[in-house]
Amino acid sequence: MSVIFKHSKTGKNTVRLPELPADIAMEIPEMYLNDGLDLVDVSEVDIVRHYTRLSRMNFGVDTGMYPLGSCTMKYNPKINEDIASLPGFLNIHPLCGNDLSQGALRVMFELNQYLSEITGMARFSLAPAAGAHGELAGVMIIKKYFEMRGEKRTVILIPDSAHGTNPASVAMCGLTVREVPSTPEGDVDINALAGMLDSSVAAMMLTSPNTLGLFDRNILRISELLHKNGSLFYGDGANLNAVVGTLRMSDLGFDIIHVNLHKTFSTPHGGGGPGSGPVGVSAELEKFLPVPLIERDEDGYRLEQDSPDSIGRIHSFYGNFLIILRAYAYIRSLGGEGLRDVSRTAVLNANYCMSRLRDDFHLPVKRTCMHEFVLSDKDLPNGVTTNDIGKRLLDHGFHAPTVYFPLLIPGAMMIEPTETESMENLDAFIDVMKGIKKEIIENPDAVKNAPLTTPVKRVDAVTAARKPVLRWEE
Amino acid sequence: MSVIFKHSKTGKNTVRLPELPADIAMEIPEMYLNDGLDLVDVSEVDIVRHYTRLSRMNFGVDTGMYPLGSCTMKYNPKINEDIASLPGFLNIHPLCGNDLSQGALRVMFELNQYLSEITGMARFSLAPAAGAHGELAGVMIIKKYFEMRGEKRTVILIPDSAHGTNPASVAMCGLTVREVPSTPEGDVDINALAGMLDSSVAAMMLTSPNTLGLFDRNILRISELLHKNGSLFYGDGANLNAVVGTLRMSDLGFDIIHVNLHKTFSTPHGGGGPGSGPVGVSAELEKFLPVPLIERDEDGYRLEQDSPDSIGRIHSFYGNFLIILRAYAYIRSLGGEGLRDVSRTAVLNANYCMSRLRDDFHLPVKRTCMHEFVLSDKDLPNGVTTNDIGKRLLDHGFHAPTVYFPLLIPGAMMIEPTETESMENLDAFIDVMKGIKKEIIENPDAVKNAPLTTPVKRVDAVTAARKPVLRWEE
Amino acid sequence: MYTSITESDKKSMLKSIGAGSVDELFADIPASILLKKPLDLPAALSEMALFEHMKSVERSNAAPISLLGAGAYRHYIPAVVNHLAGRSEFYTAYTPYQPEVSQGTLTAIFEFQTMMCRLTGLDVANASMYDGATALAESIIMALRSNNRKKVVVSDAVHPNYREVIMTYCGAAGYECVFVASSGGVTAAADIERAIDSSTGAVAVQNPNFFGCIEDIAAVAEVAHAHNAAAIMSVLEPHSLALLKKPGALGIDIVCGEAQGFGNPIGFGGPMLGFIAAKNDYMRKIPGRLVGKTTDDDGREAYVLTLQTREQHIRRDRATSNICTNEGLCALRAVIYLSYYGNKLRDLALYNHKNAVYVKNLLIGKGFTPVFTSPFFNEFVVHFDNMASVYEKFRRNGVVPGLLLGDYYPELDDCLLVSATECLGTGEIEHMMNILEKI
Amino acid sequence: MYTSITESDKKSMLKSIGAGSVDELFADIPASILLKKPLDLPAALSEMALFEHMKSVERSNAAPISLLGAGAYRHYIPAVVNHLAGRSEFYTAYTPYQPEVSQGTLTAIFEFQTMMCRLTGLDVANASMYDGATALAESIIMALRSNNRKKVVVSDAVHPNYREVIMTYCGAAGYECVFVASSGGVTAAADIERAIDSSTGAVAVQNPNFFGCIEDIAAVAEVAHAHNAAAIMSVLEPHSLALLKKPGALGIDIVCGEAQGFGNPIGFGGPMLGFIAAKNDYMRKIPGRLVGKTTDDDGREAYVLTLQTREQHIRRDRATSNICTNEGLCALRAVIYLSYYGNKLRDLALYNHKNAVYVKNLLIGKGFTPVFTSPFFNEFVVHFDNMASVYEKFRRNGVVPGLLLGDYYPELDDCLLVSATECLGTGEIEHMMNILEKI
Ligand SMILES: Cc1ncc(COP(=O)(O)O)c(C=O)c1O
Ligand SMILES: Cc1ncc(COP(=O)(O)O)c(C=O)c1O
Repeated sequence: MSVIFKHSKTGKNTVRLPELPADIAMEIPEMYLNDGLDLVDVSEVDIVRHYTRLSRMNFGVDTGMYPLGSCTMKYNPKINEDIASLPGFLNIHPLCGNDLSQGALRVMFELNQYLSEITGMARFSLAPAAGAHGELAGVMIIKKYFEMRGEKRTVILIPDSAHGTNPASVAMCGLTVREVPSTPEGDVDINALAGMLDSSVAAMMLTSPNTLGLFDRNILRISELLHKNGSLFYGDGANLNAVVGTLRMSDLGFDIIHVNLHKTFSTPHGGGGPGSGPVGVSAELEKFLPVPLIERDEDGYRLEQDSPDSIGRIHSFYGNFLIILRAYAYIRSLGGEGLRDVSRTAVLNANYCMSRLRDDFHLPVKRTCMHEFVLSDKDLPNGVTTNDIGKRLLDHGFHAPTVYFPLLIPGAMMIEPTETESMENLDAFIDVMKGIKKEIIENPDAVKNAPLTTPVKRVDAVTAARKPVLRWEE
Repeated sequence: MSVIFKHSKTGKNTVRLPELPADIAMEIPEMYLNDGLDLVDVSEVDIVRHYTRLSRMNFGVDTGMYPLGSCTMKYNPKINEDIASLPGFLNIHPLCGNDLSQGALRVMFELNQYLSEITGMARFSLAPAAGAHGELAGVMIIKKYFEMRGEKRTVILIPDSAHGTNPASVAMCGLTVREVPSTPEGDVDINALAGMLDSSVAAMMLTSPNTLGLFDRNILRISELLHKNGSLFYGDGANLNAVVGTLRMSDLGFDIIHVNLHKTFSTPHGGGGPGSGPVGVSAELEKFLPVPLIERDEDGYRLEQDSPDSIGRIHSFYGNFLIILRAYAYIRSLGGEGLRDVSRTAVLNANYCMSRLRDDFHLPVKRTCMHEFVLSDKDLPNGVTTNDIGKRLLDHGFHAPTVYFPLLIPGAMMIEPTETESMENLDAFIDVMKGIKKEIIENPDAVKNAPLTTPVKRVDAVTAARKPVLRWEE
Repeated sequence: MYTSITESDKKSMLKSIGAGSVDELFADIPASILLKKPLDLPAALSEMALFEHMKSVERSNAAPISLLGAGAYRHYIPAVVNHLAGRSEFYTAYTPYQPEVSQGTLTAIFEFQTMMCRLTGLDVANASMYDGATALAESIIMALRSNNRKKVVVSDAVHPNYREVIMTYCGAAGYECVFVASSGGVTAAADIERAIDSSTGAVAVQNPNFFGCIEDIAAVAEVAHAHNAAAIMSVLEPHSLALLKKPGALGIDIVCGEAQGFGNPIGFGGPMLGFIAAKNDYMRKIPGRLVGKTTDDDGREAYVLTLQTREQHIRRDRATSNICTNEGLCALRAVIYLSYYGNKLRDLALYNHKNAVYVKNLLIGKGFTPVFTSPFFNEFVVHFDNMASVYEKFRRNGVVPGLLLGDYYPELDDCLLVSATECLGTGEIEHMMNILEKI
Repeated sequence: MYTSITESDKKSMLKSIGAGSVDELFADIPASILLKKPLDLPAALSEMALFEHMKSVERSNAAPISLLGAGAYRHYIPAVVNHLAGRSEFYTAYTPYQPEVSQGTLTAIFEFQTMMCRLTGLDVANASMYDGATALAESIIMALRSNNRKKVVVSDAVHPNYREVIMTYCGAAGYECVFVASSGGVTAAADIERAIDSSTGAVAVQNPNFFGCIEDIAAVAEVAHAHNAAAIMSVLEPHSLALLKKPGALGIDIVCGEAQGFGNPIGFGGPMLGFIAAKNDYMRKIPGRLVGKTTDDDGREAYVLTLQTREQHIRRDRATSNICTNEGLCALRAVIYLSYYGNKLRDLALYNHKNAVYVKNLLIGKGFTPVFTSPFFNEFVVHFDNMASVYEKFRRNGVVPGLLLGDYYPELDDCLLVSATECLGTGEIEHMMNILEKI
């Protein structure tokens, strides 16, 4: 049975509804009312079996190593799930007033402080519901900053290695993206950059470490060039896991950053969200942060809506509180030393895997990596591709790396083991990768036809896009 | 990786322990202390992955239909799990005193009343932790009853179809089991029974409906014979699901019964427990019930330890409270009508399956069944056995029936669909059974080599018993 | 604490790497910026101490009886929702990029899309948006991009926070928002029409609107279409969809909003569950993920992310939106919730309405006056002289009786927006009435 | 409510059966006893109403600060335990009769057996018993059956409830229990020896005993063995095993008891987690399920229920016990718990001991006197004149400071058995001391 609708039959649903306190007349005129629904009619047992079965068709961090580069698929501590299930957090209404929500406000206020301590940024807004949302807020701040200064700057520079959300966020603000090339060693081409800087450049967005898993060796120089040009420097902090506790993003010269709580701070990714992407700024830019802010005074914590230069509101309420809460708990369980250990172990694990796989697969940039590294399918025999390798990994109980990203490395395989994998797991992964390499040479079809042991075989995405079927029809 | 021990390596466990309030000296002399443990040294991630993986090697009611006869593997409502996770129930200490545990005592008191209403027995003890424990208490009551009357009766009659716990419970009380034969139609052989009754017979234990899934047509006569003989009549209520809300066990003449909350009242079986097997008695036998009892007066509910004729205490505390709680919630969610619907649907489902399978498999007793029915492997071609059929069912996502029980039907397959299976599921099960029948004829090896799609193939139980390895050794 | 590389592991790993120490791995970072001491954060806690700490923080939130709605609704969450969405294969997965090991998430999202289409009467629904406000903002942008116009006309009976968010988004994107005053608690089509000009590409209303009143959305659609503008309806209390006529059938082009009420807790306002459903014309313009039905190599039914050329990771600065991570797990919760109630969701919606009517009548009995006469779903506005003091009285007695509207609409001073769902029990209602007794 | 046979299903099913109505299916039951009207039970509740009801019942339990132990111990349960034991494949499975689809349960039980062997220093451990009391009763019966004797000598420092249970069991089975008075809080080997005669087949003590004191179990084993009797040790606070020498190494033949403290809630005293571990000699005599290691048809490691000829379903009246359903899920919780702490369980045990010492010293500071001088693990007995009134004072202030012993041991009137685990926090201890302040 594929979808829940297939279990549907009139009369199967025997759910009992609560009873009304009295006989009450309906007050909505007939003309507004529908005459019944066409959702589904199934039993509770059907539901439990169906979604249990679906869950078992999924791969998650709890089922195995998930080296999906740029996504930081680390272990999500169970205690944080329990904390986020406490009724006093689940049921608190965002409009109940400051006095009744001191606990929630405290969590948000303190997490904001922790993020400042961790990144060096003066202040954060926790409103962004994901990384891209944080970027959008960041670009809005950039735009507003120059508007207020009366400068007409409409260009945002973005390296060719950037994540797609960077240019997309810029476009949503009506600004223009200009792409900065990288050197063969994976740094920003600093000469090209220098040549692009003029009075139209509002800012540059840079992911640090970048999406090749490398720390840009010219980063302080880049920051200098930008600031000299009167431009702002935006840091995409999605890869913070590599440097958390080891350095502060502010020390790299960033004026604005966002961080992904659903990566570095271990909140589960939920099969696509919810996440949380706080945006943090330097002291000079604080006044532009989205409203509301959270303030503390003798009476306790309060929401502050009044911020005349703010870019405005960007969320129905205050952001993804229950995700924020998990990140808060995570930081409290690790402390400063623990966070430093995160980045050091993440970097150690990645370099270990790289050192053991570089002879088997093409390593486009041969440098010490940070928390992740990129291999490619260049020079593989028998027409085997990155996609094939990813699929074959699934057969062995590993998730695939991020594939074909970053775009500047053709056939990229971006591998991020994270710090929560043990050496045994890394070795198992490495052995499987080496085994696949052997298969590519000796029995390429085994790789090209993979996966064979997954709940479904290779899925036809082409037909799906060509003749889209986007909802179930009986 | 098979067992958690395989993940063990010195130093992997990084659990942080709480901190002591002060520097406190140890007061136990060295001579008593060990010098370290040899349990295991693994990380939290190891644990989560290992037990998640193990869970996925299990079949449960939530993964599919579980027609395991005599076990009543019905759906276990999720809300009852939530109720049994409320901290006020989880954390209440059994010795905290009546005034502080009124909620728990109320649940036990009221469930006792509900069970009385449902079965007609005057009173229950909820102390037995499982059905067999209830039986044991029941047999102790029988023994004590005759001791107090000064009668020396040492024989307990048990039909040949009985569950193994019945004779075993009798033996634990130092009494003697005598087996009563059944007629070919599955009733107790009433003539044989009459011939066995003498002054040594303390009681007869009868499962009703019996383990063939049949309602004994002579049951009132049996009860009459026993009582005329001065013997007691014990009802094994493990199969109450067939008649709950439809009749009262007391009306069958039983003086003592036990019921399995983990069957009829839907508490999950936990992969082997915990269960709960309350023992209920007629008014005359109340005074023998195990202590403590729960009483109610103007001050509320209280535990009563004082009961001079009681058989005594049978549990460290008061029984499996958290299971009792789930059964209580189940009864409150169904009410009288709902419980009646349980038995009627359970019986309908069983008869439907029987009607559709009787032409494909040997049906030893051809009568309307109750909540379950028994097929056998008699006359199957190509040497295929009941065991093979059970294994083949696993390949199709169904649990096997209870096999080779009851003992009086060679090659028995005892099928209990329960009321929570939909007609679609019953039909799917029937289709698979019919398909297996076809395979038995056309391709018997497919059945004999089954299962093929399960986490492991057929398991070698013979070697396990011959050379027992009962703990892990590196 | 969640790492498990032992000291001996570290040694052999460094050896394989060819590095003498972990510090060496950070050699690309200028020494000047490497932190010299650990971050100044509270000391690490044991799990037990952490849980105690968090429970004490939790307790500093109050747990009042709440009649607050206004975009975040308290509905009973059936036990199956937590149990099933709590299966870790669901919540520890990433976005389903590898369909062969993500059929669970993909199938569930496909079902969610289907159910949202069925509830709205529209053709395409996406896999979720951040929340109702950004769903509205992105719907407006989608509509304006589609017909290449610059202006959206929006009812002022749209949630004030939502209006702020669309101003933020439209402002940044260079679009103009024109607000139309409601009258008598609803938005007159004629008033909308007056605000429309040739540059208007979209009209947006909320239904039930911020006051809980039911709008005449058929008339709104008609007037929008008369000017070749898209008709957008935002819905914040999704249970209303189960009782009212399908907006798609009434001519609405885009229904967007908030589906938190379907099986998701309020959680201080987040995560929420934004969604967009639209007519087929928008299929290639809709923001966010879409799951499509297809087959695998063996020809078996399978699901996959599709039409990805709309999205940022392919289209970059020409994508339909920048959204990447969305609210997938909330959508999963919603689809389990919707399966649980199924077609009985209408009965539940009716229960909500009647419970609200019941509370309203009791309040009228206590001297409150209803402010609007238009029909409402499960939320309504009442007036009381010197409302602020009654409000404080309620709060002191553990009840938040609703939302004071004076801050949002000065003309609605002394007015209270009251929401009653199935969760508002008779005991709670009695308690409220007893408080009023003493006034 | 949990059925889903529709009216039309029913019709076609009855047709297939050849019956005219469901009533016909009950034709074998004498009409006289078929119930004519539904049972008189409270009306069925919706899930929401049920949950509200149960929460109100829950709230009528108090949630005091508790220093009660005495066989049921409050230990912090790491989050992983609930999450993993809450996987429904575990808890909705039956006893693992079909090993091919039960490797999860089987492997976990095998691990549990292993860990219990490692903690006790013994060879064989079973898959669980109902609770500590019945585990002791069945251990005694196992020992007496093995050496064909009739009498067991038991320390009176065994938990009073346990002593009652073994009397019930032994009485029914025809065995005799002789109790030996402890002195100074411990059981002297000489006193035990005096109670032994030629019919004595077993000696049983509890360690740490009911007073929390550590017994000299090596001496107990020696004296038992000198008379060819089995030495049985019951342990109720299983964390003590992590700190003290392995009883198996000290000569104990059978260790049985209660492992609830390993990851299981107190739950008003049930379900508990009884266990029995014993020397190899008892392998074929031990009650309950055993899981053994073997291979499948492909030669892969696999686990299976084994030595089933001991059990009731094969041996019937000659089985080693009547136990069938046990406490499997509690054993699963225990093994997850033990994996979580691993070898650090010793540190946790030490923490327990020290916290208890800390509390004891504070109480001494407040004028309480320790009753025994023997070393204790995490439970101890203190005396205070007119203890009852102090006790009431504590209770009125939300603290149950322990168990009054007068009811159980008249000579220990005004004595209190106090247990302190890692869960007793400094805040709680302070609160207690503040209460004493005011006495
Ligand atoms: C480098 C980078 N930037 C931005 C994002 C966008 O974050 P989100 O998916 O939370 O919107 C991601 C995540 O995929 C990323 O890897
Ligand atoms: C008929 C019958 N009697 C007794 C029992 C024993 O119940 P329990 O396993 O709860 O001890 C069972 C369960 O297997 C049974 O089916």
